[in-house]
Amino acid sequence: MTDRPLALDIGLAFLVLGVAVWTIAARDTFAAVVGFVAFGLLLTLVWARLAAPDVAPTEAAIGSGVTGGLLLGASTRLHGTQTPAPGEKPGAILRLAAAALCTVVSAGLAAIVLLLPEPAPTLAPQAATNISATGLGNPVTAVLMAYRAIDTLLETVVLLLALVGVWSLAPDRVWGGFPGPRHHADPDGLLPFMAQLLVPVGLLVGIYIFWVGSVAPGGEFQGATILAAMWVLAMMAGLVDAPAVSRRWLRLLLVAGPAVFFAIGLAGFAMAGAFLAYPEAYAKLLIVTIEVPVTLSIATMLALLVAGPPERALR
Amino acid sequence: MGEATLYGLCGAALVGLGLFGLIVHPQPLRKILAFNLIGGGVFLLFGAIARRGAAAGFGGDPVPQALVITGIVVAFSATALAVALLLRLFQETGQATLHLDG
Amino acid sequence: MPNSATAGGFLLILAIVLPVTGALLSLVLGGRHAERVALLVMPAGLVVAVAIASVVWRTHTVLEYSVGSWDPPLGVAFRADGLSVVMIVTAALLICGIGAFARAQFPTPRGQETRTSLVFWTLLLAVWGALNAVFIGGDLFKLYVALELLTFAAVPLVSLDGRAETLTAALRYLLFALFGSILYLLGAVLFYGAHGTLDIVLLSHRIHAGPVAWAAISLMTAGLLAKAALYPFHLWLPPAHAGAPAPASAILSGLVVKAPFFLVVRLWFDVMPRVPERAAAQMLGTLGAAAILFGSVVALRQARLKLLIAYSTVAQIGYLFLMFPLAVEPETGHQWNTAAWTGGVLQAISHAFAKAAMFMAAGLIAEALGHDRIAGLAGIGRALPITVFAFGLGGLSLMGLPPSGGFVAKAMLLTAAVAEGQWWWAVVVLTGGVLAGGYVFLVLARALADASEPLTLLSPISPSRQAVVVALALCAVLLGFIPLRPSELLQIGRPDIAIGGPR
Amino acid sequence: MSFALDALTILAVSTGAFFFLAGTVGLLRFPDALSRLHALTKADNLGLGLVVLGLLFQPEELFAGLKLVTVWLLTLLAGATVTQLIARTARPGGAQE
Repeated sequence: MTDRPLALDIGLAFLVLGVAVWTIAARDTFAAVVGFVAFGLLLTLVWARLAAPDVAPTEAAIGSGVTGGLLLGASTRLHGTQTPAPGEKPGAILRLAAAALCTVVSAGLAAIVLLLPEPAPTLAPQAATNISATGLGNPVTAVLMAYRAIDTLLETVVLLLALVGVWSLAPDRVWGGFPGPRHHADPDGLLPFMAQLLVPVGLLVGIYIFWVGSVAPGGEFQGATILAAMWVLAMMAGLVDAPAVSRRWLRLLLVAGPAVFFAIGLAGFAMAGAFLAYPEAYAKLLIVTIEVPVTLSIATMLALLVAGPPERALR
Repeated sequence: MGEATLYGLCGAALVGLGLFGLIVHPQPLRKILAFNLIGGGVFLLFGAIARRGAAAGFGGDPVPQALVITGIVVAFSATALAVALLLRLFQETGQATLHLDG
Repeated sequence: MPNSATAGGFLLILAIVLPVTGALLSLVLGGRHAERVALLVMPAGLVVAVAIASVVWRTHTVLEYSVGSWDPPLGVAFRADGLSVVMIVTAALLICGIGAFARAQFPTPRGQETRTSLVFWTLLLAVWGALNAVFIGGDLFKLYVALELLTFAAVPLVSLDGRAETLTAALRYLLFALFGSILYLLGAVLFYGAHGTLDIVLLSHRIHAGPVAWAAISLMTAGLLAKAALYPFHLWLPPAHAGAPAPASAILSGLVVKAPFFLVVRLWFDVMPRVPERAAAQMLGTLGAAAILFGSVVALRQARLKLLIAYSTVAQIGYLFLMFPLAVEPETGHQWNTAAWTGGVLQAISHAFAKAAMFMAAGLIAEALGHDRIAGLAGIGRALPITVFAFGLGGLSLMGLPPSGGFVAKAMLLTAAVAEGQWWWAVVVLTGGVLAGGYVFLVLARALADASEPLTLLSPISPSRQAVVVALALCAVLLGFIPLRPSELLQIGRPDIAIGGPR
Repeated sequence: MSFALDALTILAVSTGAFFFLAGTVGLLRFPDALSRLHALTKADNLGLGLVVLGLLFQPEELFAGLKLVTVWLLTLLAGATVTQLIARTARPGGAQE
């Protein structure tokens, strides 16, 4: 580690803070969301500077990309409601008190950052010595799929529950129906043509990013986001309709990832004597066997989370 | 001061900024945005801690880095659920406010 | 070797895997199968819970299991101590009761899937899995994921009926919960930065009093208090718990708010057992006292039955936090008063049973009358005597009258307060009991009054559903028969300094 | 030789950066969504192209160069598609055709 941060780092840090201030201070909600997307992209650069090449694409794809898209869509639909009613606006005293509180929190955290012990405690050596048992080359993937696989497993369930929560908001009369409005392909338009061109390429890129994750930066979350983005694009360009939420294949696709994860985890009791343990000889094979359906499930969940609750009834 | 400390301080400032937004903005969408800013700050802090733990030939401690990936995905699910609730509320009432009598 | 108790470890894994895979299966099969899956998983889950309890009781040691044979700090461990066991069994019993009760409310017509029943049965199982994950989690980040699991399973239950006011309540609840979890995560991050581990046992050995530890634990506690709706973070709770359908209210008020409380206990008693914490404990107690007084007074002024019960939850949560100042020994600032500790935990479980029974009783009354205005309850005592009886039994626990779990819990808190000369907490406990008596009496007096005109019930209420409500209320009463002394089971897995209690 | 290459790189990357700057200013200053998109895509496609071109002058393995060009082509394609999408949403009448 260098002793002094580069000018680049200092500039980047100030840029991140500036965009964050913009996101909070902007009067117009749409402008604030645009600021947030920029914030996410700048954070991506920060992750690269922090030697976290696996986090950077996740931040770009999910933290900035999908989240940003979701918020942009929401701010457009909520247009006109975003000026607070007179009674809602906090008074000057509350604002001052809030500012004081938040300054204290930030200052305290900053002091703690400076107080953190030297040399820093780390699990990197342990992660390195054990990585051969997982057959993987990327330590972050080893953490996600082996050392702390239970987190990743429960996280896929978290995503699924969020989707169930979103679906639960559908009016009863359209339950089982299709999410979002139906987009129709404009036969003379450029969009369907471009989308037809981009979607297969994007799918390929998504699969590549997922596949490379076992040895190099990349992995199921980053790959799945790209797959999801392609699906959303195809829906918005009118190439395909969103699937009705009562479809059995859709439900199967959604739970396939966590289900296979659970199944192989339980098989670990028989194969290696513990839940989510892999016998060394088959570790990589088993991990990939889990990752493929998990990637597909996550991609489906992400795409459907963006699509929203059912709005059109089954005919 | 290394870049880890620098970005750690940056994360600390982001947490405060987001907290401020969460308190003073009455509109739910702005609150959701502010929550994401706090999240960004927390993850950045964790990333700085990971960078400090660079060892064994890794540029950073892989455990926190992996946890940040999990955290980003969880934060996204939270945002998606909150946005869906907000849009449904808007559909139902024509308003997007947390005021109970609104 | 971490996995010496593989059979026991298998049970711990099952406690999470069974409900969660059940939820997945409910979602895939859909329709009528969602309910069937839930009804199959319930008894199985109860058996697992009891099995875990018996293993822990028999061996008198903490059941520990490292997932994937990766030991902490690199891996994640599950641990079940006496406290976990008590909570797991409570959750299993309550979920089974609530499930049996909810069958009539969330039916599925043949050949057609309905939104509410699919969502309810799926999320009921998901809540259960998340609760178990919280109760046996041994790793701070794993617990964060479990908390989020719980949030995402609980929030949609609030807005199940899709009315604007419940949507507002759900959104508010979600925003509070997210605020809470991000603060919790921030604290966990600081712990990792200082000590290089997220495992609770390893942390407790490495931790020492200092700015980092204080900042981390303050942030985590603040976040958890927001989730537990302790005064002044209670704003979101009454509309959410009162607006949800009755079985969902029972889950939320009985179980879900106990999870963040449980984690506060974990943090203060397991992560930082050797760090003096007197001032902090007094502060938690003060907030608890404020919650008791505020919640009870506001409950007295409610016009709607479900809102009254919800505000009573705000008050009863306050009692839980009295255990912090009382369990900490005043002279040294170190723990331990085991009576206060047992009292606090007992309050958590007896309130769970009592409140679930009361919310479901209120649900039955609202179903029968078509409203839940307290002023219009006259005559219901004659029409639904069993339901009103169950409501009264639950009320005993809230007031702290014998025989009830609430009585034993509050008596133990009182004993501790008197023994340590902290009489002001005793005053709060007694005042809260009187106020609870006030609002329970308010409801019972109305319900038992004669109606001016004969009451016509909108829909008949099946005896079996009333029986479930009485059974849960009786659980709260039965807890009143356990001996009035520190529980041996709860001491399993307590750090050594706890043994022996107050000197 | 290497000096000439470095000079070319600096020239191309700086010009690219200038286009990015111009595009961003356009994004912030133009009045409506369509002209903002116009400013952004024109400048960014060209800007990124110039940056990639500049980096190609730095001799590395062939594969790295190919990757860079692929990244540029992908960005062009994705940018063009998404611009169409946004333009359609921004048009009066919106997405529901």
